[in-house]
Amino acid sequence: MPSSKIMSLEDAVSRHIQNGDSVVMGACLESMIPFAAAYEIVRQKKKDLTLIAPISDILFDILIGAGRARKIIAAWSGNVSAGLGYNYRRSIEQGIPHRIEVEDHSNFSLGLALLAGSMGVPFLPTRSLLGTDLLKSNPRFHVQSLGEETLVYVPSLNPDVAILGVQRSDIEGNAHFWGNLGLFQEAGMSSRKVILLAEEIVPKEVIASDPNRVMIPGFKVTAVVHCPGFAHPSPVPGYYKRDHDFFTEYHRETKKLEGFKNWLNTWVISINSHNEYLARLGQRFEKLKVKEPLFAAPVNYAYR
Amino acid sequence: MPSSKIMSLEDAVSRHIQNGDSVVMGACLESMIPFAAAYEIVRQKKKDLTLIAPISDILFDILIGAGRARKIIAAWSGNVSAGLGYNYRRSIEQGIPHRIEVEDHSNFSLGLALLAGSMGVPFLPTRSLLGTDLLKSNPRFHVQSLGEETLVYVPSLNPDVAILGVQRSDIEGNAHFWGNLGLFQEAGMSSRKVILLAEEIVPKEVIASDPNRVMIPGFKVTAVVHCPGFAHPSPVPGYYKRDHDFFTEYHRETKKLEGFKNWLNTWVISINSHNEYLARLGQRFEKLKVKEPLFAAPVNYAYR
Amino acid sequence: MEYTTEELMVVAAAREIRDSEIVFVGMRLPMLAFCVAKRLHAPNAIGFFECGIVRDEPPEELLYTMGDPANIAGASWCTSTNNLMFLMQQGLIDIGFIGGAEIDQYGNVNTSYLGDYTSPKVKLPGSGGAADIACLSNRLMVIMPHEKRRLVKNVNYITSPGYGTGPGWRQETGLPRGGIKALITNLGILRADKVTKVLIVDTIHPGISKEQIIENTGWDIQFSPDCSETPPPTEEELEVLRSIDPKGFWTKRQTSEVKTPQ
Amino acid sequence: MEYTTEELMVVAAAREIRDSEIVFVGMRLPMLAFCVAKRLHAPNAIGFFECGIVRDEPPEELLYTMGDPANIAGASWCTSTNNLMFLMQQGLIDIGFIGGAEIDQYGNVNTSYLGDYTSPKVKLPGSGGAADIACLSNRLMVIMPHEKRRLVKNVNYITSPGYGTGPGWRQETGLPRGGIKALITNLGILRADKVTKVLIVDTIHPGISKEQIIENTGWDIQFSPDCSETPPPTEEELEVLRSIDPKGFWTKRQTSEVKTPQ
Repeated sequence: MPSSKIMSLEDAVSRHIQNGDSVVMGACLESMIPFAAAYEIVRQKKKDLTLIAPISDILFDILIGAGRARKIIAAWSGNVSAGLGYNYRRSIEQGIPHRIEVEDHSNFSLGLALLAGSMGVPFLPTRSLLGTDLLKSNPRFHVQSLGEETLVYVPSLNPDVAILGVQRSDIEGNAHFWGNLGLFQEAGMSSRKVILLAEEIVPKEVIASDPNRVMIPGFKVTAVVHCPGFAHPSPVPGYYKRDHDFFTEYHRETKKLEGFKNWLNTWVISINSHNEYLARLGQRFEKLKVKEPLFAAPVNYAYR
Repeated sequence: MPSSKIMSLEDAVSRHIQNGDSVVMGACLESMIPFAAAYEIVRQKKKDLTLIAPISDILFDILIGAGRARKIIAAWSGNVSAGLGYNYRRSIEQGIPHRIEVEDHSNFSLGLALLAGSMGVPFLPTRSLLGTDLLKSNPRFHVQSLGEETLVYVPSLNPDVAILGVQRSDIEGNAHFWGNLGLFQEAGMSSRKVILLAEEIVPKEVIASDPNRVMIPGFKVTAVVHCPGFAHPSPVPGYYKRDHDFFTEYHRETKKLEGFKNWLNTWVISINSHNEYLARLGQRFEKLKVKEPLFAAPVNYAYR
Repeated sequence: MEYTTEELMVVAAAREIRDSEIVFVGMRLPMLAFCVAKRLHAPNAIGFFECGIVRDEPPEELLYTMGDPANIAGASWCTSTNNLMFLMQQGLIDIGFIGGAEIDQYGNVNTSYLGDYTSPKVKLPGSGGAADIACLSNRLMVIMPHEKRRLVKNVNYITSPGYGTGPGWRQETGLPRGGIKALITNLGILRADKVTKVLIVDTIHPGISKEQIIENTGWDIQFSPDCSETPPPTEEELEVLRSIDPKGFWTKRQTSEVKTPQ
Repeated sequence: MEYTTEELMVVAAAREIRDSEIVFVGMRLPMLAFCVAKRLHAPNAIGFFECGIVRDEPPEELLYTMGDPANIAGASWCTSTNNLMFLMQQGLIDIGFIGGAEIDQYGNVNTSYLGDYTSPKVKLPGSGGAADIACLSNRLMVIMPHEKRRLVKNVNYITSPGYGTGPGWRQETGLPRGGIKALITNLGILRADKVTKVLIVDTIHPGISKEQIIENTGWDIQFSPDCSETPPPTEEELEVLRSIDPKGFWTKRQTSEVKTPQ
């Protein structure tokens, strides 16, 4: 009875991301960032995208440099462990490859915007951002007095697509996620479509054995991609570590535009698929894989 | 280093619930309702309490009949599988033992009120309740036009105490909870004090082995009570089933005031402690205990 | 096959659920209706239980409350009440079921107070999630006994809004969608007139007369020009239903008058 | 014992954390400061990491980002970013750490744009959670290199508010609490004057002169009447710090000028 939502990464990006779409690209800040999908977006030359995330490490910088973004809605964009994002700077400061729009947020205000979208209300109130110039550079924020209090009304966001990574999913998109949540749940609940990248595809019974580990309902999921290593160079708890050197190298090699073009060609354009990417990483990725299991205490759902 | 918050049920109720307090009494609707704490509140004759919960089955009816409540803030009060709550009716219709105040909510509006309290904002907007007379009988709701839209602003609640049940906790109040959440997290995060009733006390390492299973941070917890069977006659997933007959018997026996007085004497007042209550249940409680384990699929938090 | 009125009501409710729909399931009869629909014509329907449970398979045991551990085991999602309400507020719930003490000609339901709410004659349990389902789902189904004191011209307290005071009322009130789709009673099925939004009789249960319905309705009840007989439960529907509630706990097979199909 | 400037800064930051406090931990130096405080004078301190992690034990490995799996294993809570921000909005966070590109005399921090934000000279990464921490925590700590181009009279874009334009500004703006408690630089520790809310020098790091501070500050910097020398790291503090960051990745023991205690 259950209809499979399994498809290839190529198909998921091709069918479910349209030019001009707003796309949440990872919502957990520094971990479980869907780099494999970003690379595929570059290969398929999707354009005019509005990229949404609180912090997605260098993923935004890559897509901006590759000319895929029209706008970003974010709290922070750069290279978390190494410093600034040079493509982001080149775009805003010099219009290379073109100047993107920026909708300034803090982590909290972006969290509230996606939560408002999840809730189905036009805004949520907060006491944060009062006195900041985010209220000027992002005119969508609205300051409201309420009796003796002052609040900022954060307008809702309902992205066209959320691309989210999970440890394991069944073929219908019921999935288990563990680790820090960031804005994972808010991103999935607020978006019109959800593309899941999963380290493993497991039988439905595995997911149903622990329904508290599910973060968004399967019926919200549009496509499920079996894509081990999807987050490299970012980490997936229980699967592989962060490739710190990859971020350092990116920082060093992309300082100049020519360097970024070389980097992009080496790691994205000259590569035809995610499997080829993993093959190019070779032993480097093997070394990142976790070797010492650390299991959660058993949980009993017995009912009779 | 970690300071234990373990105390007896008697001490937790005596020290941490004051006359006149607002108290969330269970937040999961039909399961994991802290009946043991309600009985102890009756024995200690705490009074003028404001009881808060979306639905807490017959717990409210017992406390109302025993004269412990000044007010209830709830979406529903009765006997879920058997029908109406006779003490609730006697209180409102006849002032027996005294007339309580009612602050009418729906499940969603109460969820939003506790969420607003958790968030630290004065209200949250919703499209629910428009056109209902809850907006009249509970004047704390506020209808607001926003452009072409109309919203209800639900004012926040920050209860004095939340009494919440969990499957297992460490001595500091880091706890694992599984099953339907109801308003568990919102109740814990919004309340000034949290009293946890736990089926089991486990080493800190058990809880730390699965931090995604934690719903409220240990530092929000004021007291931890080791109280196996705390939810009887309501169920605890993985531990014991619902005692359906107990609810049916309560319904039958409390139709008349005399009958309720007998019931209360039998099951609460003539009993000195939760252990005596379990002893009175005897085999009846043993039969409710689950016998067929049903374990969640393993989860690996490996990081090296 | 013989069947009880409650069995007919469950089957009628089940038929309102279409395949792949998301259903906000109430307890008792709607719970059974959801399970029957899942097993027969709506295998991909998904059930929302407001305590924080989503299921795409019926539970393995008969439920007495939606929070029974049998409803948690094998669920597709265990989450907060708020998360489910959020999705409903987004407009993602196709159909929701509620019960009630009173309903009026416009499908407004009262489960709060009989008499003035400041000093009521009878205090009812309250909304639970019913007000939310009536405000936010796409189609509202109400299941109630058909009695003159329950089907009244105007309720004096609206817990769960139907069409309020008539056409246009929901839009004016700011409600984003929805409205009562059907009232299933032990005598028939009522639906809102497309123009006036007043509940009229769509089908009459086998063995029930128009007069019985008129006598037991508190307003000047009208009958649809297409008014027909409610199709009785099929053998297949009854078999499935009885496999779910073998002792007839919710469908009163022990206590209720047993009907013979006409 | 010899130590680097970064080590001194970490130790100074650690000393600001009191026992049992809830700390919104930033990356790099604040992360180390939290661990040092936990091991020494604040064993019951609790760390909030905005990606959704709460810890009451330091992680077993040096972190490069707060989302490293080593930070998740053994955490006391893994949850959403929003849940942690909610608790901060309630007022439950005692102290929060941020960095910045520019800071002004009132402790306002800019991490967004240099120059007009509509056509900036330099685009900086943005707020992350810094604006939230500056608005909502009880005490804000800022850690920055002490340079004239960074410590400016007025920032032209406030990402993370300090005292705005001076006394009373936070209240008028509607901020519920907070304000900058200290700015820790590589030259000294600055704190807001109680009356004027302008940052003044509270302590000067060993080996640094007042003139160096004056030269490297973009406003007419004043010194507290009680201005003293920053106490150098104790042997115990350094030992603990080096056990956490044995290679000096964040404290630049390989690259930075090494100081001898005075």
